[in-house]
Amino acid sequence: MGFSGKQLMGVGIFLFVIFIGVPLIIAATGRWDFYYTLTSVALLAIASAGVWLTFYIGRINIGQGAFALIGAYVSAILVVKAGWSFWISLPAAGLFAALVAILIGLPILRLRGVYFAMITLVLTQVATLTALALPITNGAKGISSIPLPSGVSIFGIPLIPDFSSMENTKLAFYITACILMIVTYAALYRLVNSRLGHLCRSMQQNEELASSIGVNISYIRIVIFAISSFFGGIGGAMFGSIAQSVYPSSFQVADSVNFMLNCFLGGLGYVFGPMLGTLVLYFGWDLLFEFGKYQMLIYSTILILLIRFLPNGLLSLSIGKGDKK
Amino acid sequence: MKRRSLMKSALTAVAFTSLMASTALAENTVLKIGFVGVTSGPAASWGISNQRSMEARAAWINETGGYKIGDVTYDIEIVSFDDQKDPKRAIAGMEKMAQEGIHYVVGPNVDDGAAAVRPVAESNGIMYFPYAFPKSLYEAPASNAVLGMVANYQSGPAIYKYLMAEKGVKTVAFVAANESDPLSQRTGGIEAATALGMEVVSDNVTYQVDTTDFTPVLTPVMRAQPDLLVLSGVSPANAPQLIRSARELGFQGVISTETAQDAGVLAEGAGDLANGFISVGGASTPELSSPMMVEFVERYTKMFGEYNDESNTKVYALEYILETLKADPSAITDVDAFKTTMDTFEAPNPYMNGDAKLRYVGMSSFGQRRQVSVPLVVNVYQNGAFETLFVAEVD
Amino acid sequence: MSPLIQVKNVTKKYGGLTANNDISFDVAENEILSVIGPNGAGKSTLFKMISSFVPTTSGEVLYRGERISNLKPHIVARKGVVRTFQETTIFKSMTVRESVVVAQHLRAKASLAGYFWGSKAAKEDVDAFGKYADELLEFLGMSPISNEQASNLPQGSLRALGIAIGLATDPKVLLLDEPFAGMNHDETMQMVDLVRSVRDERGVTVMLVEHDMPAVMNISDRIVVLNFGEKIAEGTPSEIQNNEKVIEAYLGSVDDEIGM
Amino acid sequence: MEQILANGVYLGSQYAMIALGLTLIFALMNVLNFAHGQMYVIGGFVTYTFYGQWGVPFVLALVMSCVTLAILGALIERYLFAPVIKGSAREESTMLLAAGIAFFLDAVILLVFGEKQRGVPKIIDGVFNYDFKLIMPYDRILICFLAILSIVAFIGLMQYTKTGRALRALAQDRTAAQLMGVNVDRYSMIGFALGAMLAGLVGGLLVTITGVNLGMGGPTSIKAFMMVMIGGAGVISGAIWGGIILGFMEAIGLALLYQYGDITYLLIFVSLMIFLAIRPQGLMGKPWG
Repeated sequence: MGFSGKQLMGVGIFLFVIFIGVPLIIAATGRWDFYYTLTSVALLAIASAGVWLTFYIGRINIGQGAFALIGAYVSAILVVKAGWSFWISLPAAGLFAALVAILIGLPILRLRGVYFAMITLVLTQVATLTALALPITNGAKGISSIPLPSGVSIFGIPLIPDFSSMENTKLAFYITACILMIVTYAALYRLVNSRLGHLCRSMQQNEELASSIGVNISYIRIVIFAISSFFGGIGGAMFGSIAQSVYPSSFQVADSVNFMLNCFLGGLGYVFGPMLGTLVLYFGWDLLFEFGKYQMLIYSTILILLIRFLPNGLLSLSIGKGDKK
Repeated sequence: MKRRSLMKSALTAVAFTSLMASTALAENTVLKIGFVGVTSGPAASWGISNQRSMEARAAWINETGGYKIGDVTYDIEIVSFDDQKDPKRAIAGMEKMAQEGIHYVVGPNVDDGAAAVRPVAESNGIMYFPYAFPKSLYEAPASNAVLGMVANYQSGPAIYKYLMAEKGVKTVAFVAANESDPLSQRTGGIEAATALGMEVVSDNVTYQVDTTDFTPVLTPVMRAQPDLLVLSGVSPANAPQLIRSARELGFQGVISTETAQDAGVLAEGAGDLANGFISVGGASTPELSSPMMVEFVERYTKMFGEYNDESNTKVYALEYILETLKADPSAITDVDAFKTTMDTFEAPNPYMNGDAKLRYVGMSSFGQRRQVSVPLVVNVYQNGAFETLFVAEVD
Repeated sequence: MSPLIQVKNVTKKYGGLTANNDISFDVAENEILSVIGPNGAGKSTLFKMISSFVPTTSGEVLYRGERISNLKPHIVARKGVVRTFQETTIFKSMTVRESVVVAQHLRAKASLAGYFWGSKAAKEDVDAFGKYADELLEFLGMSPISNEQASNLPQGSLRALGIAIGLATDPKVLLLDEPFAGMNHDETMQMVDLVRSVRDERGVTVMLVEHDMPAVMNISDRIVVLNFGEKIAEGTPSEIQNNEKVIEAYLGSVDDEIGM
Repeated sequence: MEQILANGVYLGSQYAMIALGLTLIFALMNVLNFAHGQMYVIGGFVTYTFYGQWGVPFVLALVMSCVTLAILGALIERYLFAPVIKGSAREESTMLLAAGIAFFLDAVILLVFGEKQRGVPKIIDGVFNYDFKLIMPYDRILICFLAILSIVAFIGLMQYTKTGRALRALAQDRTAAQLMGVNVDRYSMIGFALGAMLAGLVGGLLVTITGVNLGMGGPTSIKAFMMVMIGGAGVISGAIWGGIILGFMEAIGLALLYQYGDITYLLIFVSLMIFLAIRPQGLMGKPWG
């Protein structure tokens, strides 16, 4: 599984832009607010990657908001009530979201098409209402004043600095989010191009035929849904830590829908589609901030034009494959 | 291919213009005040009444030659950010305000947004004026948030006390939307009512935010036959429907809420059924409005076509910011100076007749002065307009 | 020698409708056995029950003495009993070679995690899959179209692709669903040769469901005839051709049975 | 008990009407129209403007709502959905388009009609009150009756007219309908316009009771989705059943579970999920791949 020189160069440029280019540009232009915007893009792109993965087995997932919310709450509760380090609560949040996904996925993954889409949409509402009703989530009051991530050191060697002692946490959160995003997409890329990915693709195209060649489709569906929700949980937990608060409304139906739109906009056929889709949708909204009350009108008009003329996603622009029809 | 390159360039153009616009240099005499809140979607009414009252006031100031703070006269520019009622976006909005060098921001409109922007506001030296009630936002160690209105745990007791004394109200029922803000307000209301010795006969009926028909929601509440029905944290959109359903179900008692409402909306949505409905508002009833308030309403109406009574309360935050800055010009860039000034600040309230004062309060609720002293004006709706029931003060 | 597959008293009911009623027969190793019958005779349902795509209402199917009915399809496939579909059921946006590589799923030695991390076993698998795919496509005469996308293939090649996917799983028994439907005489003869060579050269037992009488008579070692969900005859092609019940069944339904 | 029944019938009839338009569009083009709720809101605002603002007779205002939405629906289908469906590799891409249109309509509603809750004068005053056991304002009874009438008229249209038969053929099998000589493009447009018109009609009807505000769109769409799922996607009778069932679930849930206030809807949602998990194609739908 070798990479071509072109691919390696692309990855190199990408890393350079993220870790050196962006900070330099921000320092030069003084647009410090872009750090948070880009951090958001990175985290939302992680959750969107999960949605994209469920698309990859042919399921429209409008439930990622639920798992992001679960992740945010698990991390917040572990940090605030159990006193865990954020860095341990982060994977725990992902794993818990994955566990919930397995339990819920067992019955609902049999559904297809719009039925699956709708049941996941309802799932998002269930998550919000549950958070409102449960005592451990503090109900309507939410969990606020969550401490910033603490430092981590092994044998006295500091691995991660203490966020609360930092002058400016923006850069730290930006770098953390970007590292998480890169790991997520590297894993996603690897997964899609490994045998599991090929099996997913076979399921996406025809579940019956896939099972006739011996693919345990229900097992793979669960695995994929769990991985997808793991991403959602991680993204949500990280957000909770930046906002230092979690409310039942932190992730709602609108978020679930946005995650899905990110995937559509970027292109369902491309691993890096959701990343680009998130960047355009989220950053685009921010850039249109200047238009005041016309912001939404312009934003939605551009969105409609994009899908009208590029129905297979933004990435179909550069990749010739999209030209067939 | 042609179409594509066209689209690409169009997109780039859009991106560029907005970049350019936002990096354009501000003139020296401009003082930017921020607004981060919800101006689109279901709750748009909250933020829009906010934003418009700020814009109307700013336009008025600029038209009449600007605002003098210290030796400099400023034009006021309102920078608004629509957070879509999403706490994640609210953070982005606050970052944007920091980017614009703004130190004074009005909003956000809801609990989760107000909590989420706190880290950004504190690390960037921004004072913000949310319309959210959680006490943790205003109690130490938090120190950058200033409650922009009267909290329901302050107005509730006043209203209940009045109703007990004047109308002989003994039993009360609460309904709330199943959402953070209204549920928290319901909790506060129940505590206040119980403390006053009222009997709470129904306190667990909730409705979905998107409910359009409240008859089934209210039927069980009506069975408890309360003297008073409190609509906790009710949104202006839902209030008329709730009132109408309650009256149609034969409810004879008093209906009240602790949030600001719009008379026009009530008139259209519930008509005469809304007569006697009690809510909290600012100073725009004829008895209280100063000439300045009257002119403000006129200018607002001219600018946006229609006035919104919710703005009665929301006009104050900007006035407080400007007056405090006037009292201590160094606070324009230094929020610590602002905080110090807050403790002693006092100025006449220009919107109200009589000798009402603008000052910061909140000692008894938060242990520090982190609330604007808006007159606690309790209104009653009567045939298309609000009448003042009584006026109280918050300490 | 015991039979490879035993169909024992299999019955399938959909609500009040009986699709198959008490059907029994055996399939011997290395045999080509066809199931024929007029439309609606219950051939397809029978096939689905053998491959566990639908459960039986009663009765069972044994493979080497082991029950394979009422399981999951992928488990039956794992045991070596693999079905193919009619031409519309393919991996539309994969190339021929990709489809055949994916279909070798069951031959994989490395775990899914091993693939993710790129273990040695996984690398060996990938090489082996590619090699086997090329070999298989050559055997089937499909090498020239191996990089075509499946959705662009003509009907005949789709049928062959279906068989290629089935064969790639390394089955012991291959169940073919109407492999000759819609083909002209020449194409049918090619397909007959292909199916025969699958049995002869790769040692795969073949069961097929088919309408095309001449082809069935040509290819089959034995034939099972269904009518209205019941088995009405079983035997060699010549026995079947002379069976009165069969002739009656087909004559009686000659109106709606076209091209037999 | 009588009250629950009456509330159920009332809620059910209006829900069923909302669901009908959505399911029609879904059946014809496999499009899950996220903008359905926004169309409903526009219908409400149009009636509000004509009837509430300008004093045009209510029935005429209703007709205006229908006409506006029919035209809007036809334009959206012709210039947006049809080309996107033709050009996209996966038909789910239309969901992005539908969501974009929903955002767009929301923005337009905000700019044109403002942010406030709007209401119109009552069409009839008075409340039907049977010994406090059954309370129902007369206008609700009228609207409920009109809603049922519209549903019956719609079914009649689908069953007995040429257009209806063509639409049904199209919904059943696009290719077959084309072979039978149905002008697929034209009838897709008519069907979409009809679906949008239904949304506008119900918006116009309900504005007399619930009023209208720009925030009602999204939640209405979601509720409509749920009804469609309960009944079975793309099945007309399913949408009606779904609406009635959800209406009754709400009426019963709110009446019996009120002391658990906060969890009534949680229970409704969870039971919906369980129902769909057991019966993936809804009450009367076909599984969709």
